Amino acid sequence: MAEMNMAKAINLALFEAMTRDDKVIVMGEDVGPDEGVFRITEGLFAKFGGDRVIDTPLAESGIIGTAIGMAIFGMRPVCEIQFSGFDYYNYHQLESHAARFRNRTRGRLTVPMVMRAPYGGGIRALEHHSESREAIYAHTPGLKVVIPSGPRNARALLHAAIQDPDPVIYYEPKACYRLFREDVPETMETLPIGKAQIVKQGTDITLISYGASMRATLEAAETLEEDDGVKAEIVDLLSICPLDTETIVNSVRKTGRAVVVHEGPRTCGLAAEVIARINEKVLMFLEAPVVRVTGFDIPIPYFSKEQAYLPDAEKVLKAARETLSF
Amino acid sequence: MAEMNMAKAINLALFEAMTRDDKVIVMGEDVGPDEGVFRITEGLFAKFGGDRVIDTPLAESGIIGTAIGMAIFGMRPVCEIQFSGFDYYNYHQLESHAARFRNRTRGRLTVPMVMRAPYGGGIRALEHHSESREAIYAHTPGLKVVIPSGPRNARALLHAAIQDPDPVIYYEPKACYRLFREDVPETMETLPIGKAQIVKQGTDITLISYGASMRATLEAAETLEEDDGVKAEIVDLLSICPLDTETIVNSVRKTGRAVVVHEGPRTCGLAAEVIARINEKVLMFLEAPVVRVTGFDIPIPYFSKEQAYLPDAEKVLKAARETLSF
Amino acid sequence: MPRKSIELPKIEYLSILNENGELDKELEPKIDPKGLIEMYRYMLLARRTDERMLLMQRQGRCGTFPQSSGHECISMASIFNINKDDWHVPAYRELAGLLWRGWPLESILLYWNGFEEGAAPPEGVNDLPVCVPIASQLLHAAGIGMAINMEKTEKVVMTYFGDGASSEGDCHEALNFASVFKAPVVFMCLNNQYAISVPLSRQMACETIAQRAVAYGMPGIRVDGNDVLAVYQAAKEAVERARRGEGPSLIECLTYRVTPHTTSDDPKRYRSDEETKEWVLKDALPRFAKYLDQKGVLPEAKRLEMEEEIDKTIKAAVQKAEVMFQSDELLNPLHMFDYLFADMSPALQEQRDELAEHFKTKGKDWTNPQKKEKTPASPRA
Amino acid sequence: MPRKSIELPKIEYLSILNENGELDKELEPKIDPKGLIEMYRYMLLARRTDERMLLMQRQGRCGTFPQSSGHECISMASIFNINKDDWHVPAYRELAGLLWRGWPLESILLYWNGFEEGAAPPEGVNDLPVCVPIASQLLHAAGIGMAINMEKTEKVVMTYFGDGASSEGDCHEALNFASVFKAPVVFMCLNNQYAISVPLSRQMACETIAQRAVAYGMPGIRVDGNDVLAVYQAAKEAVERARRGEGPSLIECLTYRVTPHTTSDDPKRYRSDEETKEWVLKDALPRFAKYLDQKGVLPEAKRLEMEEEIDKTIKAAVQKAEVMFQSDELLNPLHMFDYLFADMSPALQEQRDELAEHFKTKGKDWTNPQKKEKTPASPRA
Ligand SMILES: Cc1ncc(C[n+]2csc(CCOP(=O)(O)OP(=O)(O)O)c2C)c(N)n1
Ligand SMILES: Cc1ncc(C[n+]2csc(CCOP(=O)(O)OP(=O)(O)O)c2C)c(N)n1
Ligand SMILES: [Mg+2]
Ligand SMILES: [Mg+2]
Repeated sequence: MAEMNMAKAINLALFEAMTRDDKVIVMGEDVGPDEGVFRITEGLFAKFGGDRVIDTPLAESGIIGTAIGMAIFGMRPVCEIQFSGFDYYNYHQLESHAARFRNRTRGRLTVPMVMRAPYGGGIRALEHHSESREAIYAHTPGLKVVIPSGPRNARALLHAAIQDPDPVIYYEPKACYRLFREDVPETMETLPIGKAQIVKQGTDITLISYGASMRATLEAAETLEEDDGVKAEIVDLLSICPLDTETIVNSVRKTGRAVVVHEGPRTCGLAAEVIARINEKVLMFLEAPVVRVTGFDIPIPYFSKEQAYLPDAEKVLKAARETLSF
Repeated sequence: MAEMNMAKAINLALFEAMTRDDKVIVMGEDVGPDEGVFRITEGLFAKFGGDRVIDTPLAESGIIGTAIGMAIFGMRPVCEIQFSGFDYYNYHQLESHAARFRNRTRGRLTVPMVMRAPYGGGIRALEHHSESREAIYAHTPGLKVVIPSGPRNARALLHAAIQDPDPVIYYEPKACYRLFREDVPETMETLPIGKAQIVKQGTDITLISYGASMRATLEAAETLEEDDGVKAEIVDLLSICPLDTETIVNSVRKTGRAVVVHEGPRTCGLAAEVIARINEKVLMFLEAPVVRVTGFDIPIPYFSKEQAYLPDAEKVLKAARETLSF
Repeated sequence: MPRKSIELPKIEYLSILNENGELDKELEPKIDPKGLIEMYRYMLLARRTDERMLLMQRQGRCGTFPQSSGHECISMASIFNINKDDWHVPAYRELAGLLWRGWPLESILLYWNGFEEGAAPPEGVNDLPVCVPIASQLLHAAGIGMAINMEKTEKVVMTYFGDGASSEGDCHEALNFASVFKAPVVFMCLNNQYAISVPLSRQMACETIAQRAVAYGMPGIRVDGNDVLAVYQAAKEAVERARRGEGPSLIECLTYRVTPHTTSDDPKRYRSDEETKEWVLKDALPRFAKYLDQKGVLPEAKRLEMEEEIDKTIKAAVQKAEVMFQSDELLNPLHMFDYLFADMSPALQEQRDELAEHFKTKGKDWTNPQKKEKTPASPRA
Repeated sequence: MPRKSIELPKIEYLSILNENGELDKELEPKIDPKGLIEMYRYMLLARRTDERMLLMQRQGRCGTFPQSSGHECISMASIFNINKDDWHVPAYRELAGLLWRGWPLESILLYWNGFEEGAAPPEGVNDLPVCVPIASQLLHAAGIGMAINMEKTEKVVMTYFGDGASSEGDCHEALNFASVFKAPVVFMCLNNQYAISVPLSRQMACETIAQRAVAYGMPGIRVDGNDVLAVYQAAKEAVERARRGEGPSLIECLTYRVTPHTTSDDPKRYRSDEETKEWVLKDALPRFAKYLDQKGVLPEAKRLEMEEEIDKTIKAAVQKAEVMFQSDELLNPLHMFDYLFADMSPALQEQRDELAEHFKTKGKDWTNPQKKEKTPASPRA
């Protein structure tokens, strides 16, 4: 067991994956000698060299498009897009190709690749550096989407993503990169894609979240327990797509109440999908409307106001209390 | 009053808009002498000339990016993207710029432009020519999204879109272009963006849809009435964003049951958002889970199988009956 | 220190067997007779297949498709330079090349009839299928080239795009990535002077596409795209260069789209018949046939035999394909769920069950969706 | 008919006042003394502002920002050729140009401190704000140029991008659109030889960015980017050409990013100090100062006065801005909803109310979010 933060855990997973499989290569802007603008690729260039840790020209569609070719050829490219706010430049390559090659060739050509990108707000970054649009990928059939919330699951999910035979979007909650440390086991582990985790058992209300918003959710749950004597069950989705309907509905069937928390804009965001599935499976168990604590339907504001935009413990708490007293 | 199909009605709106405002220009691939691959720009090049009906190079980001510049300058560009399956190429220009200029300059610079694109399946088209991803735009704060369902509202909504001071995505259900005709009044009319229409009053169940799926929805409602004696209320959303929550929830409050119908993939699609809002506002009025009749979470299949993918009257009927007998 | 000119790489033009059938002996590449016949046969096979498909399309037995007639020379004379373990990344007018690489005719017919099965490359064929989103495939080619470099083998990639495609950002990024990483890729531009209705002069303001190579520090050449020998020669040099590890090349093949853009396009709207007629005379096939005849490689009698054999081949393939169009295996719509991922998520399984249930209750006969008539909304291009 | 070379447009290199301060008299542009002083003043103002902001950033009084020191010459000597009703479409190192165009220093400070208000161009200033998504602004510039043509006026657009930006598809599409539509746009490339850590040699395989003009049939020139006279002259010619309706030009200004990429970058990771030092000696400011001194246009004493005046100007602006940072008007987070559309939808009004309610119940003090300490996760570039 070693204690480390999420940045280190992701770095460790890359290191391990490259060590065990020489088809794994890392590519992106500044991932080489600079070791990534968040230092996620630290040590990789020194260890594996420029043939496997590739600084690309500044062109996101170029990065993803060439990675698709490499993956079809037999490599396992792990691409870094410097900030998720720039992955729109390559969305057409993901939608039209990465997501479709297996399907349109009836399984003959496959695209085992990963697109990593830091997402979300909270670090006082420049414009276009704080976006949270995982819902777009969840709405894109043929892509899997995973989002870790802590060092240990970050490492395990990245291994799962790299080993997956299909393209996986791996969004990293950048606000968590160096926010806290956690024990990470010596031996490599993976987590199944498509499975949520119950990180705290409870009976009164289900709090559903993922990524950076898990911090606010956990904090709110603590206050709920201490101040209100309410036992919240907390679901960490981990997989945004496929979504683990079963874990969600089982919990809501038990508690009858739910709050869904994420940073991305509200309309057509992940919370809407979670609510739709709750509606389909356990509507009659609901004691109150499911409440969404999400980013608003505006671009995340520039950093002087971003904290007001982001879900925080107070917002989750308020929503939970509303739900509980409905 | 003149009877015309949707293709003609859209063409008429373009003609009228260009006539009344010389800032309105039309641009895109093959919109000039060829008059558009669906002939939507028929007669425009002949009438308004190459300065205002502009054949562009083959580059979608180029089309939208230059249109943004023109709009800031003071023009009102109406861009045609040949098929919605290619508008991913320009999504970054829409998300990062068209949707944001007003907000990030506190109202100083604005982008009054329209992106038109034929969307959806049903015409036995090539791969990538049948997509329905309006939810991506609905999830993009700063863009309005409208989708007509018939000739009359097509013309009125396009006028509203062109006159709107902000960027509007205008998706055209290509399967409806020449499917049926409707009376369209002599005088120009507009429809307010953000308002749905109740196209049939009813008391037993609410059927919510838009665009091409309205045909299946209307057909199902007829059968429901004739065969089951059920009076369905039908909501044609028209505006995907902003979404007219009020009309939706008022109807569901009355009927207690709802089916939402669209072609796009299910996960994080528009139906999820509609359900989330029903949940938020009128959960306790629901007698049954809201059912989604949507495209599946796979790319729309190539044309030998597309009919099975698309919502049809039978699927809507089945869903409605399920809801009614819940 | 004062104003001075920067030295630029040379961009060439090459023609060997000109439109009047005149041969530049000095430049004539040495190709063995078997090879010459093989090239001609696949060009002819592609031409006849294209023509047959057009007929079928008019009879409602084939979907809309982009005709490849007039582009056989570019595809065939270039692809002929690569080996089985090299890679082929086409756009959508490379029918000759696909057939030569080993795609069965049935696949072609299946594909343009709306079956994904037609996009599955046959076992052992290192081809990507037809690519519809313009220019996007060029990045896949560049990526494959980069992977070849990692593998440290001498494979090459042959990829294709149109004059219109050259305007897309992806085209620029692909040429740039390939040149920066010295990827062994030959970029073949089919400059047929139109992108649907948009003529070259509205697509770009430079004289040639070949000169864009200057922007990437790679060799660029324009060749007569109806001259089998010139296309062959330029591609050969580019392939050899790529194999030597010297990186990518750009070859612009100047031709003309004598057909409509696709079976639903009407070129009368945007160009004159005269313009087209002029170019029909430059067709590669008769020019090449005459060369082969004069060389004694393929006398007319043999060529007529070949026509007959091809006719039979196509007939057989059409018959076979039309049986497949009706087969349960290919028509079963539930298969649409089966290839999304290696594994199926519970939610997707539910959706599959939902559709299965739908067909059960509805008893819908999905066995022949082909018969559904064309909707009046189909695009004209 | 045989192999022949295609004629290419000429690409030039221009330097007038070289790094040793030597002047090529024949090429020296005629700029009136007032103009020369004005250019120098704005370059100096930008330099000192940049330095002050760096200090503030280190003290936690400014956000991360990309330094513009070393790029003043390119911005200023080019923008000086256009008029108020012309257009300016910057990337993010054009501080000198923004100030000259009329952006108040406070706007600059507000912007890099996380306030959208700083991105609002002042009334009557035909500028677009700083653009973060690389190369995307070039299309806006091309579009403005196309609109100018529709208006049939003689306005021009001056736009800026980096060497890294030249790899983006949008850069290609912008150059192509501008050339096809003969848009009056001057494309200024700040080739500072790095895109964060990626050196030019990994960004492209061609010798110069100027030669990419060959791909668009437009004039291309490389100039010494630290030579005010050369940049001025090249831009002047391009602007005149654009006004004459002859279309766009590409000007590559060769310089070097002597600073880190942004305040959070550490260039030691990817390049040597020596390399940087060498380029520090080529700085445009002392070179230009010496020229102005020798010309008698701006003797040292006057220059020192200017330094003082600028110092005061900046101090006053910082004071003013720091009051604004604390103002309710600017800090009220509810304003984040107010500029999305001209009108507010009911659903958005509800979200605004939700946040208002949140602050009411929570009583959160949002008046000074500036104080929040930097999270340890901030990027290093
Ligand atoms: C990204 C994208 N935009 C638009 C289209 C529609 N489209 C199909 S072919 C074509 C023209 C292509 O022209 P060119 O590259 O010259 O190839 P050609 O068809 O002439 O061989 C267009 C606009 C598309 N398939 N993909
Ligand atoms: C589309 C996009 N991708 C990545 C980034 C992150 N990024 C910011 S600046 C930069 C390097 C830009 O290099 P260059 O164009 O040479 O300009 P310079 O900073 O050297 O002036 C990168 C990669 C971005 N802002 N936008
Ligand atoms: Mg073409
Ligand atoms: Mg640079």
